[in-house]
Amino acid sequence: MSETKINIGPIHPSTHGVLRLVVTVDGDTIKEVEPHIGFLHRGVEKLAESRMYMQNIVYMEKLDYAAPMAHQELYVSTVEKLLGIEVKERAEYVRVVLLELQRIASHLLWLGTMCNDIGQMFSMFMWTMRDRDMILRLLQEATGQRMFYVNMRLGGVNRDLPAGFEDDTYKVLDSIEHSLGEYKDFLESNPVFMERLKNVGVLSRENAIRLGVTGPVLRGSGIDYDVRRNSSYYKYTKLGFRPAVETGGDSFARYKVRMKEMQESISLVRKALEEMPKGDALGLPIKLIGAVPKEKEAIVKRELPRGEGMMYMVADKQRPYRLAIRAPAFINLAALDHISRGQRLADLFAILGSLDLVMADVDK
Amino acid sequence: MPKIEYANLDAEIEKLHSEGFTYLTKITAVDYVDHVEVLYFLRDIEKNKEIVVRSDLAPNYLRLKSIMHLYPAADWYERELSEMFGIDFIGRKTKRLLLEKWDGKGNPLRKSFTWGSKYEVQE
Amino acid sequence: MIFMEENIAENEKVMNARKEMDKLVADSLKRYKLKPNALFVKLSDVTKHIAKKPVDWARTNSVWPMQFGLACCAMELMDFGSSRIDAERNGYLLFRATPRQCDAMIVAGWVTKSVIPELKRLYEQMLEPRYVIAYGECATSGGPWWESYNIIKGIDQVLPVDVYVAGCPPRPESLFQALIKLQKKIGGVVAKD
Amino acid sequence: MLTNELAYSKAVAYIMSLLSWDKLNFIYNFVLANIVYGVIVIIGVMLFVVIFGWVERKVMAKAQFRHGPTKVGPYGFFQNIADALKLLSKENFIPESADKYLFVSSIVFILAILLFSMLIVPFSGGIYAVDLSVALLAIFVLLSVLPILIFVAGWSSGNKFGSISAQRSIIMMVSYEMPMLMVIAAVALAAHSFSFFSIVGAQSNMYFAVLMPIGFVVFFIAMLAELERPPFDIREADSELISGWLTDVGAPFYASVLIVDYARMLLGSLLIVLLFFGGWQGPFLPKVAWLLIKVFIVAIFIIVLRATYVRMRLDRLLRFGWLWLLPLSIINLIWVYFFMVWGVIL
Repeated sequence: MSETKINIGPIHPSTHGVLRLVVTVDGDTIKEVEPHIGFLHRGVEKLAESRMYMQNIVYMEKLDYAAPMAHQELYVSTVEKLLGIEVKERAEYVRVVLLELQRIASHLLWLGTMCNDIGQMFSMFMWTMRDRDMILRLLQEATGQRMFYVNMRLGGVNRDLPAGFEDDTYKVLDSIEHSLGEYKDFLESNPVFMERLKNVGVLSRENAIRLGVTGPVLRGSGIDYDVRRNSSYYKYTKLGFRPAVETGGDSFARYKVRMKEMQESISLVRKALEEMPKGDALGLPIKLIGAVPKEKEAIVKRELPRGEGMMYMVADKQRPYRLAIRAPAFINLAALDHISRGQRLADLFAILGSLDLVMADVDK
Repeated sequence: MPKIEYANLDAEIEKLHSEGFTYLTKITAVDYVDHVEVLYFLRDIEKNKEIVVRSDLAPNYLRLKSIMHLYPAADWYERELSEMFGIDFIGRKTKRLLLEKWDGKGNPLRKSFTWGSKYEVQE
Repeated sequence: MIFMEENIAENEKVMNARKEMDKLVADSLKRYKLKPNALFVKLSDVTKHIAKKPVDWARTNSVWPMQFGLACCAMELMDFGSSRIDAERNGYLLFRATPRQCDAMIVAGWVTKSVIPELKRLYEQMLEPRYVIAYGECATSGGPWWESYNIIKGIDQVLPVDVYVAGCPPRPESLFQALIKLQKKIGGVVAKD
Repeated sequence: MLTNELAYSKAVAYIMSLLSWDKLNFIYNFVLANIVYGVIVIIGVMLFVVIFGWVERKVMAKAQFRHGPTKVGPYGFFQNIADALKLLSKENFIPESADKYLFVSSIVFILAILLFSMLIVPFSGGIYAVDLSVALLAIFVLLSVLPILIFVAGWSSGNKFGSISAQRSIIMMVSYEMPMLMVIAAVALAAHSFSFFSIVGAQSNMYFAVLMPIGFVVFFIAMLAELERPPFDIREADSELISGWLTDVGAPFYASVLIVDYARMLLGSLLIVLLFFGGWQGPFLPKVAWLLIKVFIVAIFIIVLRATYVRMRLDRLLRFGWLWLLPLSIINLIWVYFFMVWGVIL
């Protein structure tokens, strides 16, 4: 049969950000997918080497712009480990609340855009963006900004949670929990939606480990690995966190993992708000000069919404000598070629949606 | 984890792979002007154990054996390192540049790469 | 202080004089409206003159933005299209995918050197009355990456830009205001084309 | 010299014999009546296109918790007119790699065929252009020509995505045409003829939708695929093929495609109402009002479907068409035959 090369261009309605996929297609089945990346490459690691420690927060947030809070917190905890600063008791709970809210917002964004990619499910995109907007307004109430918060300080947060924050959060969480239930019934009773996701883009257990994928893609293939429990930072285990694991390995399993994670995050935020101790959660103000690193290097791992993020930082006098960032979307995209072999062309976007990629994360 | 000699780096990785460290998290390199240090972050998913394999490379002889046959995940990491650091990996099939049409010459993450930034660290 | 007051009074006198002069010129122009020399008027000019008002009305009231979300501003672009700040109220039909049927190209995100050829090609593919909105600091002047080796500092080095929107990322409401300003510009209220 | 004068006079005599007075009178009546009716239909279709466009955007917006166009005209009513006028005023563009004449003519033909098929469909007892005894067949001959024209337009647009979507339009046509025609056969069997008037007349005591529920469902789904409404808009699959055969269609042509889109929806809902909901029969209101109310209800139902359903994949549609729609339509045919034999209907 004639093999044609289709170039799904960098600007395409369903490749989020800038990603060119050169797909060699035999009839309707995909032979090979070759992602071309680098359209958003701006050399974050090189820029970080010429900035003071706390000047780099702005860069770190723009790595994964669907969940800026997570990357910023990952960077700040690396610097804390380097300078040997302890995080305050209440600040840990405040960070858990803000991180989990950001995870729900990021998963809602994923749900909306994936439904939009699969078919004309435009209304699903609108509903989820409406819910995500509620959370963004909550985070704005807590930190003062909609997307790029820059509110993490060494050892704590720059501003404690405002007065009426608890009951606002409870209201928003109740409405999101209610709408999540609606989305679940609405989508899973919809046979056309199920056809587009069931056993499409299957990733077996061994391949998932060999290909090194992370996050919901890994847990969707049956591997029970979640940084929040395995390296138990910020008392997640005390808050009763249980990772969501599915054994299906196809796009539907990844969808179910993320829906469960949203449910898990909602209960985490509620419990964290209840058990939050009194006391002060403020971190050190941003002081550029005079930071004396205690250790030579620091490796910190966190569970970002898209997977496991890791930062390896080597200390210099005032600046990071070298900052290596492990971006989850980078390796998930590398696995796209293996997953989508033999699938149909129309399913390529269901797989791409279920991998939940953010291109700024991939290009660094 | 003490530093491994450059010679028996591959044997060490094979040994670890057979021991169960089948998950590769990241391969990075750090350019200390007189030598370049390469780090392999390996992990055993079931027993939740981590290991960092390090070794030094002479700055003029930046060659490494590719471990794609053991860890297919290493494919993109090695291509990124070859563009950012100029380390070329032996035994790789695809040679295509990972970062699309990046017209800059040289390897950005080496300390020798300067692009006239105002904040440049003057050694 | 005295010196200051005299200056202010002086300025006002000059300003008033200038205003009167402008009014005089406007009145005279209105009376002797310059008629085009009717003999050699092409039919297309006539129809263009007749159709000017309805076409302007149509062009201002239906601006179809094109999807060009590159990076974090694309998130705010999505919020702009979603339910809270409903873009369709003002007629901005949501993001036709092909450049052929769109009017305004909203460049949202930092533009690297590798994206410039795509940016140019998509701009050329749009049909004639086309406009460009530089949304966010990265598109206006390179933003926080102004120093990176792979970034161009602002898309006005590549495309003619009509409206700039400041902010990193600017709120969706500011994109709404930018599009209203663009509509005024199309309708010729703010500045003639 | 002599011969041509003779020929000349013979030709004049022949022409004079053609234009005898009563023939002239007939031509005059036929042309005048139909031209006037045609103009009224075109104006009516344009009015419907504007109303449907506005209703669709408003209903879709309401389904998504937002307002839809509100600024242009009262409640955004003139938004569609502004869109169409703006599209017409943009630069006309035919891609250089396209086959110029084929590309332009196919888009114009699609619009022409749709407007032509409006003449065959009667609007109410009194208002109709021509009462064909085989009106139903004529309509579906025209409707099945459309995918072929879309194939020609997509293929001749010279764009890779256009040609892929053109192939899809032909593959898709195969799967839903057959069940639709079987259901029409059942309807004609129940009404003993193909003309709309007898079909509507036959539904006086029992709507066909009640008589053959299976046939109605199959016809509705097949009509959705014919109208390219989601969940079957595979030809213009936005996410995969950018917008299928519309990728290289310049702005002015896109205006005509918009008109075609809504005119087809009007035609589809009109057919569903005439064939299954007893066209213009209703107790108090005048005939045309009943027809319009039913058409609006069916159209709004089609629009709501667009807000809630995911697009079906091409091979799923083929399997669905062959394994489900076709057997069901055959069962429906047998079901109607039994009713005919037992003489229950009339």
